[in-house]
Parts: sequence; C-alpha cells; structure tokens
Amino acid sequence: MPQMNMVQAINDALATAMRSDERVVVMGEDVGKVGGVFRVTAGLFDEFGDERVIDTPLSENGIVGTAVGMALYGLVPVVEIQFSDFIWPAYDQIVNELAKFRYRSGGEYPAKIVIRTPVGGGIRGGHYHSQHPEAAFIHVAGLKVVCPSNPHDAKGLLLASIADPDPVLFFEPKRVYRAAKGEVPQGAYTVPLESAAIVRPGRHVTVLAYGAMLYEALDAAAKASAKGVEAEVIDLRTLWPVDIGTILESVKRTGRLVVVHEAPKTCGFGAELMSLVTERAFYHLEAPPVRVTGFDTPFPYTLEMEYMPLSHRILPTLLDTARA
Amino acid sequence: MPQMNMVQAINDALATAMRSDERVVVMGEDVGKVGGVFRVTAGLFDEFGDERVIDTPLSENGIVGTAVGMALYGLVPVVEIQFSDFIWPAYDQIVNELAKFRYRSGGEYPAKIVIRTPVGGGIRGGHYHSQHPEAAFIHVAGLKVVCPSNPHDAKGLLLASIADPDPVLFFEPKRVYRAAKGEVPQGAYTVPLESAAIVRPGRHVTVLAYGAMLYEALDAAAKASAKGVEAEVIDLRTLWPVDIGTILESVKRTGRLVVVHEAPKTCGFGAELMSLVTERAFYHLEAPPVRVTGFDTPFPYTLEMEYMPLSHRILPTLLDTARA
Amino acid sequence: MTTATRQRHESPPADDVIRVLGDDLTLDPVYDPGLSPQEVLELYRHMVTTRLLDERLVGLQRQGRIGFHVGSLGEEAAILGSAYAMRKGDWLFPCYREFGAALMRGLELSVFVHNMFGNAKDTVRGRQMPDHYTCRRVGWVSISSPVGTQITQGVGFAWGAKIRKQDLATLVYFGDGATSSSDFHSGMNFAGVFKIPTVFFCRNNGWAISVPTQRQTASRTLAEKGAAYGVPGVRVDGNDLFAVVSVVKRALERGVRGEGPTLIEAITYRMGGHSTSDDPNRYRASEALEPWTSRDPIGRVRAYLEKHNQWDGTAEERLIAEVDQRFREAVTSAERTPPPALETMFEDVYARPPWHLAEQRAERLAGPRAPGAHG
Amino acid sequence: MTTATRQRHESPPADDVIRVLGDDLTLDPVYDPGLSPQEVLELYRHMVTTRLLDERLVGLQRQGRIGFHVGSLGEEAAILGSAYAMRKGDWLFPCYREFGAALMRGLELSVFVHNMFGNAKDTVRGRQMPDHYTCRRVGWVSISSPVGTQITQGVGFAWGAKIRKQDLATLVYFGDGATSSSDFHSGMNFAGVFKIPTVFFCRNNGWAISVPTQRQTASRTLAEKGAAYGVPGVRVDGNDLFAVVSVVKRALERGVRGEGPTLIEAITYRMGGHSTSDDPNRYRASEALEPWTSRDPIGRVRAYLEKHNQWDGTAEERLIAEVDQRFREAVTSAERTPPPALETMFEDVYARPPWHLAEQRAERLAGPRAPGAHG
Ligand SMILES: Cc1ncc(C[n+]2csc(CCOP(=O)(O)OP(=O)(O)O)c2C)c(N)n1
Ligand SMILES: Cc1ncc(C[n+]2csc(CCOP(=O)(O)OP(=O)(O)O)c2C)c(N)n1
Ligand SMILES: [Mg+2]
Ligand SMILES: [Mg+2]
Repeated sequence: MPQMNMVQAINDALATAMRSDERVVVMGEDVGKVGGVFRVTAGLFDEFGDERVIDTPLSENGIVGTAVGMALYGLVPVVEIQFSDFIWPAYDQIVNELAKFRYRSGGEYPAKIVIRTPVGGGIRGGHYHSQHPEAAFIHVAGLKVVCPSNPHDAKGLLLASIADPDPVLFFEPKRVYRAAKGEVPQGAYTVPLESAAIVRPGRHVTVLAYGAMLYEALDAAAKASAKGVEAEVIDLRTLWPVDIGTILESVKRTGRLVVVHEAPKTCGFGAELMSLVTERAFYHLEAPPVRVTGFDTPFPYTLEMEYMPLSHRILPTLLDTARA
Repeated sequence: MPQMNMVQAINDALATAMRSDERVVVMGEDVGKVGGVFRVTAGLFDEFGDERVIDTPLSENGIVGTAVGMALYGLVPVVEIQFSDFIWPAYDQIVNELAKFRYRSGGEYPAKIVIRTPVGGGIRGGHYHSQHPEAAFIHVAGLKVVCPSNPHDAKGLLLASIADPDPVLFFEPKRVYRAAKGEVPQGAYTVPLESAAIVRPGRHVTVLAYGAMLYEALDAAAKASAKGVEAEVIDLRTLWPVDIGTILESVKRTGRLVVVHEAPKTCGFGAELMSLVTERAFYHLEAPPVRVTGFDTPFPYTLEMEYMPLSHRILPTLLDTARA
Repeated sequence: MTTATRQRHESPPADDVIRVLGDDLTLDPVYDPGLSPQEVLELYRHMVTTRLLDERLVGLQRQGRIGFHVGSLGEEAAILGSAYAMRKGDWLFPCYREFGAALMRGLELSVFVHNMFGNAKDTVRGRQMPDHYTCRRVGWVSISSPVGTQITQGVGFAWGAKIRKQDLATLVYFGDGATSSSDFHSGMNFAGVFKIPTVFFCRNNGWAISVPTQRQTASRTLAEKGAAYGVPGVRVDGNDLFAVVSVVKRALERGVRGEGPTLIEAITYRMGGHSTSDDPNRYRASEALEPWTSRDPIGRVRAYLEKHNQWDGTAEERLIAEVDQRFREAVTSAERTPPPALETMFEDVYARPPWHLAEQRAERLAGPRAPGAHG
Repeated sequence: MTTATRQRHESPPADDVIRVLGDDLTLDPVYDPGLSPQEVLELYRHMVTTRLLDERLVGLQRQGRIGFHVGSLGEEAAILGSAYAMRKGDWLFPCYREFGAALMRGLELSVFVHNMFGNAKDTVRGRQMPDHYTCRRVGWVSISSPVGTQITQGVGFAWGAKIRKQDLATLVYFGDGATSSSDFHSGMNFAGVFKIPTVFFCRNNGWAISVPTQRQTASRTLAEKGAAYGVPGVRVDGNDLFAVVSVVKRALERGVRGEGPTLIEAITYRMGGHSTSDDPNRYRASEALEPWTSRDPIGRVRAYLEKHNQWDGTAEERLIAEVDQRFREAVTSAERTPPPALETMFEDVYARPPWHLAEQRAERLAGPRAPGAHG
C-alpha cells in the first residue's frame, strides 16, 4: 500500500470519486490550475478539465449557492472553501437552503453536496486562518459533519461522504495535512460515517478527540500511562451524527470523560458530548466530565500554542479526572 | 406605571435611548415609515427623522456591515433584522468582524452595535419565521446575547444593552410580543446584563428557561406543584455571559436540573447549560440533568405546537427528574 | 466621470421599455411574439384564474381558514407571460408570488390548495407556510422564504445541465428588493462568467414590503445592473403580456444558443399589500395606484380579445364560475383533510433518520399531544 | 438587447483610462493634479521606501524570521497616490496590501515592524498575522483577512459622519477579486442610495491569487460595475502616480460636495506572488510580466524627476541606505522584544472580562506553558 500524507489521500479520494462518477465536480477558489492553496486538488484540473474542476469567482455565497443548484440538477459538487474561516458568507445557503431542502420539499428535492474545508490552528494563521467551526454546523438539522485525523480515514471518509445521500461538511485538520502519514489503500473504499475508532484502549478514563487534537490526546495518554493512568482515546471521525454507541460503551466502562477540541469552549461540540454522556450514563459517572478546549477568545497568532488544547493541557486534566 | 406589552416596551426603550443619546440610530428593513413589520419601531421615524430611523435596502449583510462602520465612527446603531431566520447573510460580519474588532485591534476599535431580532415559533411561520438561533451566537467569543421574557425586562435589558460597551444580540420572543403585558416604568432604567431572575422559587428541581418558553416552564411548574413537586423556575434573561452564580446556587439546593429551549437540541444552548452545571455541581446532582427542547429538524408549520417544548412536554420531564 | 441621473422607478414605462400591445390594441410587429389566438386565450384564462384565486385566498385568510397568502394582484402578465415563454423541459426557480405560473405549468389546483392548508395531503407535509409548495414534475423548484436564495441556485441548476450537455435553461423569479441581496450579485456574476443559460426575471413591482424601489438602489433602472456582470439587461412593460412573452423567449433562445444569461426587468406594480400580513395604507397613498389601474395587465388583454371577438362577458362569467367551482371543491377537500401525522415531523431531515432523530421521534410519539387543534 | 463585448482585463490601459504622465514624461493638463515638486519627491520617496521594505520583508520571511508577508510590488503608485489624495481627517479602510500608505500617513516603522513579528510591542498584541496592524491615530482601520468586509464598513463610517454632519470621507481599498464579494455589492448599493462620501478604490492587479480578472467577472471593466448602483465609475492607469492622485482627489471632492460615492478602477499589476505563501509560476507565465515591466510605476516617476533634475543615483542610494538603516534598527528591536504576555490572550475580547474569561485566564496562567518558543 502506498504511503500518503493527508493532502495526498484527500486528493486521491477526489480523483477516485471523479473517475467512477461523472456527476462529481470540484469547485472553489484556486482549486483549478494551481491545485488549491494547500494543493489538495493538484492534478485534477489536468485530468478532468475545467468543466469539472472549476475555479470560481471570489464568493463563498456564490460557490455554495450555485453548488446547491447543481445538486438539485443531479450533480454531486464537492466544494472547497479555502479556509473554514471564510465559510460564513455561505452560511445562509448552508443553514437555510442546503440543510432544509429535502425537508421543506417533502423529499422532492434532496440537495447533496460535500463542502471540504481546512480547519484549525497550528500553522500561524491567526484568527482568520485557524477557526474550527464544527459547532455552528452540528447545530443545524439536516447536515452531517466529518473530521478525519489520518490519511486512511480521510480518503475513506471522503468517499463515504460523497456517496452519502445527505449534505456533508468535511473538515480537514490542516495542522496535520502533511504531518499525518500512513498507508492508504489504492482505489475505492469507504470508512463508514457515524463510526468512531478506539485508537488507544484504556480503562481509567475516556478521552474523546478528533482531527489534529487526536495526536495531542494520544500524547497525553502515553504520558499518563507512565503515571499509571490508562486513558481510552476515541477518534470520533464523524462528528454528527456521532457514534453514540462507542462513546457510551467506553464511558460506562471507565466512568470518566474528558472531551478535547480546538474550538472555543462555550457552546462548542464538547458541551453536546458532555450532555449526551451525562444524560445517558449519569449513574456510571464517577467524576465530573471535563472539557479541554480552545478559549472563549478569537484565535491568537503568536500565542497559538498556548491557545490550543495541546498535550500539556490535556495531561493534567486527564490525571485529575482519572484520580477524582 | 403604564401597562405595556413587549412591543410597546421595546419601542419605549428605543425612544428613550434615542432621546437621551444622539449617537443612537435605528436601521433595518421596513423600520421607518411603516414602523417595522411587528410595529416595534412605530413612531420613531416621525419623532427622529429619516437620518436616525433608516429604512435600508434588502440586505442583512449590508445592514450589519454598514452598522459596524457607523459604530467604528462612534454611533451606536440599533439594527433590526426582520426575522432572526434572515440573519445568516450577516453572519460573516457578525462573527468575523463585529465580534473580533476590539480584540484584533488591540482595543483601538471597539465596535458597539445592538442587533434586535424576533425569534421563535408559535406564530405560524414555519421554518423561515420561527428560528431561535442563540447557540450560533453564544459560541462566538466577543458577543453578548440577551433574551427577555416580559415588557419590564425587555425595556430595561434593551437600555442596558445599548449602554453596554460590547456588541449585543437582542432576541425578542415574538410569540409573546403582544401576549406578555405588564407594568413598565417610564423613562430610563436598566435591568443589568448577566443577571437571571428566580421567577418561581422551589426546592425540588431547578428549571432554566428564557423568552417565550418561560411561560411554558411556569405553567408546568404550577401543574407540578399540584402534584407535590416544587420547581424553581429561573428566567435567564441574559443568555451569555450567563448568570452562573444564580444557576449554581439553585442547582446546589435542588440537586436537579431541567433546561428548556425552543431551538434544536443538538449543540443548542441547553448543552452548554448542562455542561456548566455538571462541571461545577457534579457532586450535588441527584439525578441526570435533562433538556426539553425543539427537535433536531427544521421548524414545522402545521405541527409547530408539537415541535415546541410546551408545558405538556416539560411537565412529565419535570416530574420524572424531581422523582428520579 | 459621468453622473448617474435618477428617474423615479415607479413611473409608467419609459422609452427604453419594450412594449407590444399598444393603446390602440394593435401589436407592434418588432417584438410581437406571434402567439396564436388560442395561446392568447389560454394565457388570458390563466391570468383571470390567478386573480380570482388570489381574491378567494385572501378571503379564506380573512376568515381565519388559512394562515397566510402572498398574492400577485397586478403582476399576472409578468408572471404568466414569462413562465409561458419557457419550454417544458426548462426549470423555474420561483420567488413566492408566482402560484399562477405553477398552476399553468401543471401543478394541480388541489395540490396547491392542500399546501395552503398545510394538511396531510400537502406534498411538503405541512412543513412550510402557505404558498411554499413544490412540483418537481413540472420543473418547479421548492419555494423558500429567504429573499434571493433561489437566484444562485437557478444558475447552478442550468450550469449543471450545461456541464452534462443537456439542452435546458432556467428562469429565476425575484423582486426589485432581491436585487440588493448577495445571491443576486453572486448569481448574476457566476452566470456571466460561465455563460449560463439562465433568464433572470425581475418583477419590479415598485415595493419591497414598505420600501420603494428608489430606496433599494440608486441605479436608474434595474436592467442596467446587468452591465456589472457582462449580462445584457432588458426592460419590458411587465403589464404587457405580449411583450413579456417576447423578451423571455428571446432571452431563452439566447441562452440556448450558448450566449449566456439575460437580465429582464419587468416593470409592473404591486396593486395589493405585500401579503395578507401587510397593510399598505400605512406607507402608500392610494393615489399611487391610479396610473397603474388603467394599465391593468388583465384588462389590456381582455380589451384585445374583445376587439377580436374572442371573449365576452358570458365567457368571463363561465370561466369564473368554473374556477370557483373547482376551488370550492379543493377547499372542501382540504378542510376535510387532517393535519400531517406527528411522525412526519421527523422524516426527510436526512435520507434515513439517524439514531438521534429516531430517538426523538419515539419519545415524541410516546408523549402527550399538544393541547388544541392543528391545521 | 445589447451584448456586452469582452476585453482582456489585464491588457495595458485602453482609451477610457485616465492617464497624466505621458511616455514623453510630460503631464497631460486635463487631469494634472498640480502636485508641487516637493510633493512629487515626497511621494517618490515613499514609493521607493515601500518597495525596499517589501523586498526586505520577503527576505525575513524566507529566513524564517517572520511568518508571512503580503507585498505590493508594482502597485506602489496606486497605493501611495490614492492615500496621498485623501485629507488628514479622512479615514482609510485598507485591504491587506497597503502598508506603504499606512507608513506615509504616519504609522511608525517600528510599530509596523513589531506587528510583522507579532511581539509584545505589536499594538494588536500578536493576535493577528503580520500585515494586519491598526493605527487609529492616522485614520487607519484595523485590517481583516476576509476579503471585502471592509467595504461596507468604510461606507458605514462615512455615513455615520454624514449623519453627524462632520466633513469626513472614507477611502476603501480592495482588489479585483473583492468585487465578487457580498460586501462589495452591499457597500456600493448602500453608498449609492444614501449618497455616502466614500471613495471605492479597486486595485485591479489582474489576479486574485491564481484566478485572473476575466474569470472574476464578465463585465468589460470593473469601473462599469458602478452603473449597477448609480455610482459613477472611473478607470485610471494605476501605474501613473499623477493620474491616481488626480482621480482620487476629484472623487473625494465629489463626495465632500454631497454628490455621493465614486468607484475607481486602478489598472495595475501584481508583479509578485499573492503573498510569501504563493508561487505564481504555478499558474502564470513569466512573460505575462513583460508589458508591465516597462510601465513600472516607480521607474516612470523616477524618469520624470530625473528629467527635471530632481533626483539621481546618489539620492537614490542615500534614500535606500537611510531606509535600510531604520529598518534594521526596527528589526533588531522587534527581535529583542519578547512575545506578548500570556494574559493578553484573554484581554480585549470584551471591554471587561466576564466571569468565564476571568476563569479561563486564571486556569491558563496557573497551568503549564506550551512546549517550545513563541514568536
Ligand atoms: C433575506 C430576507 N430578508 C428579509 C425578508 C423579509 N421579506 C420578505 S419579502 C420582503 C420584500 C421583498 O421585496 P421584493 O424582492 O421586491 O419582492 P416582492 O415581495 O415585491 O415580490 C422582505 C423584506 C426575507 N424574506 N428574506
Ligand atoms: C472571504 C474570503 N475568501 C477567501 C479568502 C482567501 N483569499 C485571500 S486573498 C484572496 C484573493 C484576493 O484577490 P483580490 O481581491 O484581487 O486582492 P489582491 O490580493 O489581488 O490584492 C483570496 C481568495 C479570503 N481572505 N476571504
Ligand atoms: Mg418588489
Ligand atoms: Mg487582485
């Protein structure tokens, strides 16, 4: 199996989908000739031509609005938003149109698109190139939300997202675009949506993480292990609908929960995860569930490593929770 | 003291602020001559003229973007978004600009505006005239979020919101625009932000609610009382920053928590409230905290009363939680 | 530097406005669409039907039998003429004021009326407000309330067809107010760049609720907004059925030839309130209607037909009686139909309900019903 | 129906483009802004300074000493001429490519350089990427990365002043790509309707990262987009310092007279990559630069000055040495300055930190520091 980084794996998924399904088109700013500012769409323009790999004008609202129209027609647009920080001009089309089309038309008009966009900090981007906006989409009924952490999952989840009948937000953790490497099968395969992965088994405390922070959680778990605390680390992979079964099974075993995410804490996805667990496994909890997250401030530039919930912030919480 | 409904009280607050502070201007679609589609700005155009009560073109993005500019100049725009369902075209200006201006400029450019907008269901508006979008704003660092439930608070909170140095989203529960009536002091007064009100004391279970659902919570509490369960009902009034002190004090006394809101459950504000309490009062909780909310679907038209978390849905949860 | 000169948007059509049906009831050959007598009759009948239904629906709303209606009084020629000019395989992206066109394209009256009642037979299952129906069968896209959002979508749809080399065009309806929306800007811009076969049909009816067109934009006309996007703009007398059919046909042909989109400004007037929720007397003097009353789009065609002995009072009475009869039946049926079943609330959010919706559905079905009736 | 004809946006200025400095180095009196020799010299020095700093900053980035830079190579006349034409009390709403104008308006070089390093002396406290500074003192508004957002804001600011009857105008900078944004549409539209004294200054540098202007819009020019909003549009040779000063002055005067906004399309060319993160060779042939090299905005003014014996090689060397010296000092000082204190991360989110931020701040300060250095 070839070794790939995440950029290559996502590129491979796009090419694979476009080869097997003529309805799939790629569109966004700079996705064509130059292959995307992160080079995720490199080579697609040459292989599939400018009718299926489309450099658009600078308008996220226009990109998503026209993509929704293409989807109503029957294409499957895979849209790139250059940074998730720039997705907000398209939020109206996503919330009011894309997410509600099937429902409001009594099933007559499903609108299937995939929106790919890099998320998160750690590349010195300040608050306009580092946002991690999953909560604003998970709250919207009708959308699915995915966030892979490694090349294998990224390809398999993107192919699953493209094949899925519902609109999917596909968040790509850019901090590990090139850092995360691994074996990636050739050709088509899928990693099913709604399936989390237990990436490190443990019995003292359950840690939920995704995207780039998964590696921080794993690092903290390794260090905790040296101190006798065995953390079970779960990579959520699909954020919504989340794999509630795997989560509850784990927490019921460990009795303790730590949730990690980069986005600001307040009304972040961590609140939902904590609530789901507290509602459903209250009598199994032996300590208060805890969140280790970004702060309720815009994402800073120079101090980004202090902002992000890295291993050095996860570890003490993990130990405290396990010992509480 | 004059009796007013909420529309009149908010109108009175606007007139009061405009009379005492020349910097206050009102802008939005149809706020001028016709006085707003809910008549909240009635009479202001005649009193203050078209330079301070401004009918704008049909562009929420333009309204908020230009209002941010006015605020940078030093005015205090009070913007009306006709229905909160139509706020999304302005979301980029709110999230990326308004909320971050003070921070990103090192304090040089605070941008103070108030965005008033009707929220919620119960007026037969279907999913484009019934949204209750607070979670998407509470998650954004830099914003304050208010939602009054009665005329007295509406006037006092709006005056406090206008006087506050930070941007405020002011959500008006349109289901009780005219139904909620009460005495409203004349002239200027404020209800401080970040202060919740215990509107019905009780000892068995704490109920958090706001806006139109407060009345449903109170109705359920009255019925529960008949069955021997005394619910303490708290009107949050300011959603963010929330009055954590009042909440924790209550839950530590009752040991039980029910959160009520109209918005969809997943990643709604209820998740944050549950998490805050669970993190901070875990060892006081005697039963799993519960949410009674709108469903994770778009807001329906005909079945809106089945969608909303009305008294008939709150009551059983309240009894179950108190008895768990 | 040229200074843009202002002209009152609501004034009766000026020189650069295309007209066909003259005051003398002759057709100007330059833009005559060449409709057969049968076609004119058919369109006339649809216009009358539309107006009658409008009146009846407002009546039902006043009686509290339906919750809302947004009508098309005075805009019938613009709405029906434009839809008529499109081909069967073309797709229409409506605003919210064009039910007459949907019925003409083949939406059954009963389906429309069920939607007005949001009942169990409503094809959108009581999920949207009245007048927010859908009809894929006739190329009619699901209606949305947010102003302008259909514009980019209509462009994307035709773009999709273009990529797949299908001969198909779209027509997008929107109002003067919508020209201020972000979707107008993006839709026009994308369509211009990619030469998409979309007809942008702007009903300039003078008002966006209480805001007059001159407060919406400082451009002299709405048609000239096309220049910003390399899209030709045309102004047409929106109360002249023949002219509307003609300019839309030409725009369609242009699109089909691969020459790209056209922006049409149909100059008309909203003779009623914005919707049943609106009282126009609060912001509009009744005299404002006068110049438009004499230009009534239905009256003009009726005069033309009468001149050619193709219509008379008896025919009109017969038509009205027939439509009224059909409408009454549809209402009776709709009022006898129960509200949608509770479980429909949880369907169609996703293709298949995920665990959390299945759970919420089960919980809701097991719980008590809301007090009071629905529908 | 007129058909819009296409013209390659990036071709050298056409007939309708205002120019002042001729190839023969004389000034066309029609648009001559009447700059004094001292003024021309001053502007020239600022242009040279800007270019030199650009080179030095790219160098620092290549050495890994700063994280990023977005330069203005080739656009100096457009940037400095436009800012120069505005009055002291006017306000500028920058895009991200105009640091030269900020320095000319009075931003201290050291403050700018601290921002490039995001250190404790950065006035935005290390919160933004390099080139995202702010300087209220000189009427320079905090810079944002999202394209276009400053356009509506610049309009609102001048609108506020107009309401308060203050004599103040704004100038908004943006690129060709930004004309596709929603904020361009809304900003132009609102400014047109309310006759706001805003100068819309579009640097048409041919590219939005890798997307050429002809893929951004099908309009023949960017200036004619003004027609959509009743806003006059002007095209100017953006590489002609004199012409730029002139058209901005006239637009400003027009605004001040209460006649409303003007859209200026300054035709120039992005001679470098989009930013230090971009490699233009991936999408642009180097021959594309040729027609522009001979039209270098700095070279043209230098030739003019030399012809009038106001500048020579020695003066140039002296200027460069002097700027280099000041820059080196600023860099030395910036590199000696520590990163912002940890607690700054929690400040300025609100006027006063609410309980949850106070709590997060305390928690963070008590916890371990992140491994590795900052800044
Ligand atoms: C984005 C958005 N903002 C506000 C509204 C409220 N609203 C509904 S219709 C309307 C006026 C629309 O005017 P126009 O586009 O001219 O269409 P018309 O009603 O005249 O046919 C407004 C402001 C809305 N539906 N969507
Ligand atoms: C809303 C938004 N979308 C995308 C981007 C990414 N981006 C940064 S600059 C740029 C191109 C801007 O081009 P133009 O407006 O012509 O300005 P120029 O860089 O040429 O000066 C893009 C796409 C952004 N910053 N903001
Ligand atoms: Mg209108
Ligand atoms: Mg550019």
